[in-house]
Amino acid sequence: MTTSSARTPAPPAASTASGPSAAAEPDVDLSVDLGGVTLANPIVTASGTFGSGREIDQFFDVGRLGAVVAKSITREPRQGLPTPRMVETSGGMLNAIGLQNSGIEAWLAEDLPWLRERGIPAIVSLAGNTVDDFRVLAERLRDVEGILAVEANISCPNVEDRGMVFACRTDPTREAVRAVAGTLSVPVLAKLTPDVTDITAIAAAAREAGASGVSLINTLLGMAIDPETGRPRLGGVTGGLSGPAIKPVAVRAVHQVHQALPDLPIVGMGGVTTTTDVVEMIRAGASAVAVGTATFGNPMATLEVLEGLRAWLAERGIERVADLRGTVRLPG
Amino acid sequence: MTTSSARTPAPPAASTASGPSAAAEPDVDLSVDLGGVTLANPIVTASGTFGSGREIDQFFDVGRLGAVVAKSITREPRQGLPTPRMVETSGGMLNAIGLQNSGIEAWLAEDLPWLRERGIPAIVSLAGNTVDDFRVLAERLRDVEGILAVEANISCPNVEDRGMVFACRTDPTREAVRAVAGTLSVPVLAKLTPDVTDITAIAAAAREAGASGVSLINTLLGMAIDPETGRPRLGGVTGGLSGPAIKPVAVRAVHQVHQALPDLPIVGMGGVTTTTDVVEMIRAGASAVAVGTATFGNPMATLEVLEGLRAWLAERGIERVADLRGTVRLPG
Amino acid sequence: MSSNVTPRGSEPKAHGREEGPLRAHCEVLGVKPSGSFWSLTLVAPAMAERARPGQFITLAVDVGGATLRRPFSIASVSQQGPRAGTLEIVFSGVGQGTHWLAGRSKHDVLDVVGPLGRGFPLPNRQVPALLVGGGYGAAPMLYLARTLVARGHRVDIVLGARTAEQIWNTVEAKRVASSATFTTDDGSLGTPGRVTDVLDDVAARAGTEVVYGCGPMPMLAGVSRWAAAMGLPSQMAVEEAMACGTGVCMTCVVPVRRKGERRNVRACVEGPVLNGARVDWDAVRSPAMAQRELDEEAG
Amino acid sequence: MSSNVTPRGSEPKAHGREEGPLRAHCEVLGVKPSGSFWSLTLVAPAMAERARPGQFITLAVDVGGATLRRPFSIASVSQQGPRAGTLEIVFSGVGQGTHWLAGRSKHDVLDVVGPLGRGFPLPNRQVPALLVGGGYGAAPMLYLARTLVARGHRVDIVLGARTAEQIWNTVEAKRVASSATFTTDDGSLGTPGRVTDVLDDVAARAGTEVVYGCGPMPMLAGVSRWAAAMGLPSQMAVEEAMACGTGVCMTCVVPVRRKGERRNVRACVEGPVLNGARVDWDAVRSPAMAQRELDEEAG
Ligand SMILES: Cc1cc2nc3c(=O)[nH]c(=O)nc-3n(C[C@H](O)[C@H](O)[C@H](O)COP(=O)(O)OP(=O)(O)OC[C@H]3O[C@@H](n4cnc5c(N)ncnc54)[C@H](O)[C@@H]3O)c2cc1C
Ligand SMILES: Cc1cc2nc3c(=O)[nH]c(=O)nc-3n(C[C@H](O)[C@H](O)[C@H](O)COP(=O)(O)OP(=O)(O)OC[C@H]3O[C@@H](n4cnc5c(N)ncnc54)[C@H](O)[C@@H]3O)c2cc1C
Ligand SMILES: Cc1cc2nc3c(=O)[nH]c(=O)nc-3n(C[C@H](O)[C@H](O)[C@H](O)COP(=O)(O)O)c2cc1C
Ligand SMILES: Cc1cc2nc3c(=O)[nH]c(=O)nc-3n(C[C@H](O)[C@H](O)[C@H](O)COP(=O)(O)O)c2cc1C
Ligand code: FES
Ligand code: FES
Repeated sequence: MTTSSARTPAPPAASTASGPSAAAEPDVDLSVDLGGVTLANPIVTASGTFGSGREIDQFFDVGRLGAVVAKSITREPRQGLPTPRMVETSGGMLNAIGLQNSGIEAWLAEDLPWLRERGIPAIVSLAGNTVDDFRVLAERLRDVEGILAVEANISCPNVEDRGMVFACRTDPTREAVRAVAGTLSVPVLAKLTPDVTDITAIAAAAREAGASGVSLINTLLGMAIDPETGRPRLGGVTGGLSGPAIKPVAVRAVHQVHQALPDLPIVGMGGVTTTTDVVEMIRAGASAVAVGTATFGNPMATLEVLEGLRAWLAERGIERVADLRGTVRLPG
Repeated sequence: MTTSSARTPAPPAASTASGPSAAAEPDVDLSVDLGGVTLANPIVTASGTFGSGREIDQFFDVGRLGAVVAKSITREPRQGLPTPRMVETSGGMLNAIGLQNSGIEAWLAEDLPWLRERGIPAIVSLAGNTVDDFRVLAERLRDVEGILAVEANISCPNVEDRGMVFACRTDPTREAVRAVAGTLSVPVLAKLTPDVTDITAIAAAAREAGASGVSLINTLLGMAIDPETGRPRLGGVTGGLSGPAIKPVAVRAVHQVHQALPDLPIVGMGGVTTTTDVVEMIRAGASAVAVGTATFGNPMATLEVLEGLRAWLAERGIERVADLRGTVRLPG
Repeated sequence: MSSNVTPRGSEPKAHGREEGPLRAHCEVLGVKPSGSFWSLTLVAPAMAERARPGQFITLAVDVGGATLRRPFSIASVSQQGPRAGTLEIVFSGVGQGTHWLAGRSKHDVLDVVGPLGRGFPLPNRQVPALLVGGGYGAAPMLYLARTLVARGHRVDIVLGARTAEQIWNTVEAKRVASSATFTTDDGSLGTPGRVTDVLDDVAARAGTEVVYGCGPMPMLAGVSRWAAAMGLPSQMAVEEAMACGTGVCMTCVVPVRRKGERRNVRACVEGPVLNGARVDWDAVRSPAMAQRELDEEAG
Repeated sequence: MSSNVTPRGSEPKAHGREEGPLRAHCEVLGVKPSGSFWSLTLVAPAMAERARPGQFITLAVDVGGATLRRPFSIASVSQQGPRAGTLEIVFSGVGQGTHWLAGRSKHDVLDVVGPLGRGFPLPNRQVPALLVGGGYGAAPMLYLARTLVARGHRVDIVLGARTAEQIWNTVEAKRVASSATFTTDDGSLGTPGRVTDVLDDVAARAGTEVVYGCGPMPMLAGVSRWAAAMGLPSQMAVEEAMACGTGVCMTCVVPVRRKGERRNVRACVEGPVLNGARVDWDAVRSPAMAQRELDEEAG
């Protein structure tokens, strides 16, 4: 894990100076370190749940967030899976998008320039089906400016390993992470799946291979069947479970990884919807917290938890959010 | 997998003749095979969620259920974990009981006789921390009469394997299952945890070692932290997530195991609350369906889904519930 | 929540009308049953001002375990009179969320996002328009009809449903349009059969030059195919399961042919109104489509 | 649900009164605020008939994502008069479920299970009884007081809370008991301080021979310790997080010493009323206990 302040882009104008109510904000230091880069605040977006950033910018200035994590992009454009692509479930939802995206070239040409122009810290998420995919994507980003960090979404099927997800086993995890981290100088976050026997072993493998941090958790594999027709409710048959239903699993995963690897930065996510959910994640060990499904129910969710967190800390006289990290009080 | 009708206890009087409304029931064959024994209907109780059977018998005749699966019992009495032992979560709950139970001798002396006297098909659930625990428990049951089947709850920590849960790895799964199945002549169901990378591999290992079927799924490991105090909300720090929140994970696990091992009987469970949840589980591949957390919200839940299932099948002209098993219609 | 959180849309506008969706907490003016539907009216002046026929809103519903909003087409807006600044939706009770909405009363406050999506493009010339609505899809068609008539178009309406009480507002349809034709599967109102059975006649009579539709996906497919065969342009408001309604989740896609390729476009932002000739209806896999297929399999 | 599903309890009784809990859908007679509490009355004749002071009911609450019932002590039952066949609970609004309950109105129907648990054992002899209630725990104490007074006991009541408006029904307490003493942390009513501060005086005056308590766990611990030191028997209605309320889940346990061993007993069936001298209060880890510890750490 290397630390270099040169990596940190100039503080985005939008996130410090703008906002109708900046003057009223209590004096709390919300900045957090994410493996060598500093975020103005710990609230980021979960990949695939915030579009390009522009859609939600219609509702509020997204430059106020710690960073925008883009939808995972692949080498080539992908059309994804057939509909239906979502099913609501108790306390959550299943999705099966199949990584529909316009490919890295379109993202660099259309989405990144907007983020840069607005000075919004951008974390790009990469997905691939082979180690080579990850390498090629990373190489393409090597000389691209305006990227704060890269998230390697290694929770996707590895065609060279019988379709088993990279992050299900330590060796493929190492190879995919190395392909990205060995190529780029910005911090690399490995995004892990909770559907494993021991997530701490996967996190350790990612770190060994050069990851600056981990993003926990991706969705849980789930399925729903229409009782009448017997058809899977998702075009893709199985899909990813997200939302408040999975929060206990996410908190546990963050806690386990933080206990095992206390120095490793963690972006915690999974069901975060309220301010106290953010506090819970940070106490469990998250350095930053991503909001995903909650944005679907409320386009203002990320901003609301950011402002809620600021107020929560101020009311309790906690001056630096970084001090809250890992403050779970275990018995005994 | 051996089949022997000698194993099947005489049909319990209570479940066929009694019930205030037996005459009004439509003519549907609800019987299912569970690895060589026949249940009068597919609705059973999830271990640890139905007490001894007597508590809920105050609300309705529990002899109407397919079977009562007892709370997991251990060699010696256990006092379990400190409170708080439960936290409600979105769409579900976390529990950390720590297998509190009065031990096998007390169960045989106090609980089994009541079930036998009432003619209620009893499935006993065994838990241990070593392979030897499982062997000793099974030996103790060898000559005990009135037990329909045994569930080996191998989703508990194995002290000989750094506390890792037996059902997390194939070898400990095989050893624990063999210790029970090699000792007993009644069918043995292996109860598996979903917290693994590949549940089909564990199910296959259980079958190899002599399991007549598998029970899917036990709870998911989760955690909750009090945002104010920073304390884990459970005395046991982490706990098991159950209830509707986990249903998509349970359906997926049942589906995966049924696709991989179509002949293996499965007791499906995880969040089942309504009649259509039961249908979904059976279509995914469950032979029988266990109701757990739903009984906490409604002491009548098991009976309601049983009667609901009967009506659902009758309305659709489905004469045998067994025909519904595995009838998910995959695309293509 | 913190008072620092001011949705953009609720900030005072210095430069007159702005585009784009808002999020607001809106008072319910009333909920009333009508046939097999409910009509719900909200006090939402800023949204009413921005709304266009074919756009929709999403409502948060407070029912067990639901984390997602429910989308509804805008059925009408009032800019003047006693109901000025209100917006109406018309819906049928299908599940938990819609039944909860049906139980709201005057003065309750709902969490609303809208107007969302791309509305019906209006023709530049005053051509005769044929509007086809199925079930609750009739309501946005009447909104469009009023808009077109106000702009001097001839409008002909065809509304279809399974049975009479599922046809929304025949009175209004007759009042606003040059002709109103009804079809029901069971023949309880108008012509027995489906909307597509009467389109030839109506179009011939009306001199139709453009076709609009809103209703179940199988109906939209039928109408689009008919329009294409007739060489008429068509604009269809589609319906797909939507998690976000704002364009960020990619769940609501509809396959569309563009430049020879098939692309999945987001119904919530690139639609819900799509060019009927471009949609690849054979590849649409909506639950309604799947149900239709099963019905057909069954006989 | 199918009409085949008849809860046992709702079947007609041939042999007079039966024991045990029932499950029923009960109409709300009314919900009214009082001080910082709500009182909710249900039409539940069969439960009212079976109920004993110290027992509780559980209510299903229809709030986002909740799958578990909420337990409440029975505050009163009416067997005659205009409210015959009703049962009352008194509660404070702490979270989603209790706020939802506070919003119910007359004629709403609630899903109720009860009466549950072991009530207060009544003395065989007519000894003077001291009843100590904290917060909403006062309500079941008044129910017990009425029962004891009807059986000819002398009853003295001590009610405590943080502040005056959290003391339930001082009027009733004064009316029913030989003496009623109030304590508040902030001194806004009665003696400033905690209930344990006044017990010596009251007991000396009243000649107390048995002690009953209901309220927060730290209070029950204090009262039990005081009773033990005085050589008085005590019966405490405890409160632990309960998933089922019917004895099947083992979440609600309280550590109790029996025959020299510590055993975890289920508060919902072996309690909620437990022998105060037997409970191992040092080992109780309720959230209230943990909060108290933190407060003490903080200063
Ligand atoms: C753009 C658009 C406009 C719509 N306009 C109307 C309208 O004007 N009037 C009307 O009655 N209905 C309309 N619908 C359908 C309406 O959104 C659903 O009937 C409603 O969401 C059902 O919610 P529920 O909780 O009652 O049903 P449930 O079946 O309990 O809902 C479960 C989930 O499925 C989704 N869902 C269920 N049915 C549909 C459906 N047909 N389309 C999309 N998602 C669905 C829900 O949003 C929810 O997430 C529209 C849908 C879309 C996409
Ligand atoms: C035997 C018994 C009798 C009770 N009697 C009364 C009474 O007469 N009046 C009254 O106001 N309250 C009483 N309580 C406490 C009452 O059950 C809780 O205040 C209520 O469950 C809170 O629900 P909520 O949804 O508003 O709060 P939330 O905090 O949102 O509830 C979340 C979960 O925590 C549980 N929970 C929260 N607080 C408590 C608590 N103090 N004890 C047990 N579980 C809790 C809830 O049941 C629920 O599962 C009693 C509790 C028990 C165990
Ligand atoms: C519709 C949808 C699409 C998603 N797409 C991606 C993706 O492209 N890449 C990725 O790494 N994670 C993706 N995720 C996972 C989320 O980033 C997040 O890890 C997960 O949803 C848990 O967080 P939540 O419960 O807050 O949504 C997606 C989730 C959803 C719901
Ligand atoms: C309070 C509680 C106690 C449980 N105890 C046991 C147990 O002793 N043995 C066991 O195999 N499973 C136990 N389980 C797991 C359930 O049997 C079941 O596998 C799980 O809860 C998922 O089903 P559900 O969502 O319907 O509850 C317990 C679950 C709960 C909620
Ligand atoms: S509903 Fe989310 S992109 Fe359309
Ligand atoms: S609450 Fe379930 S055993 Fe007491």
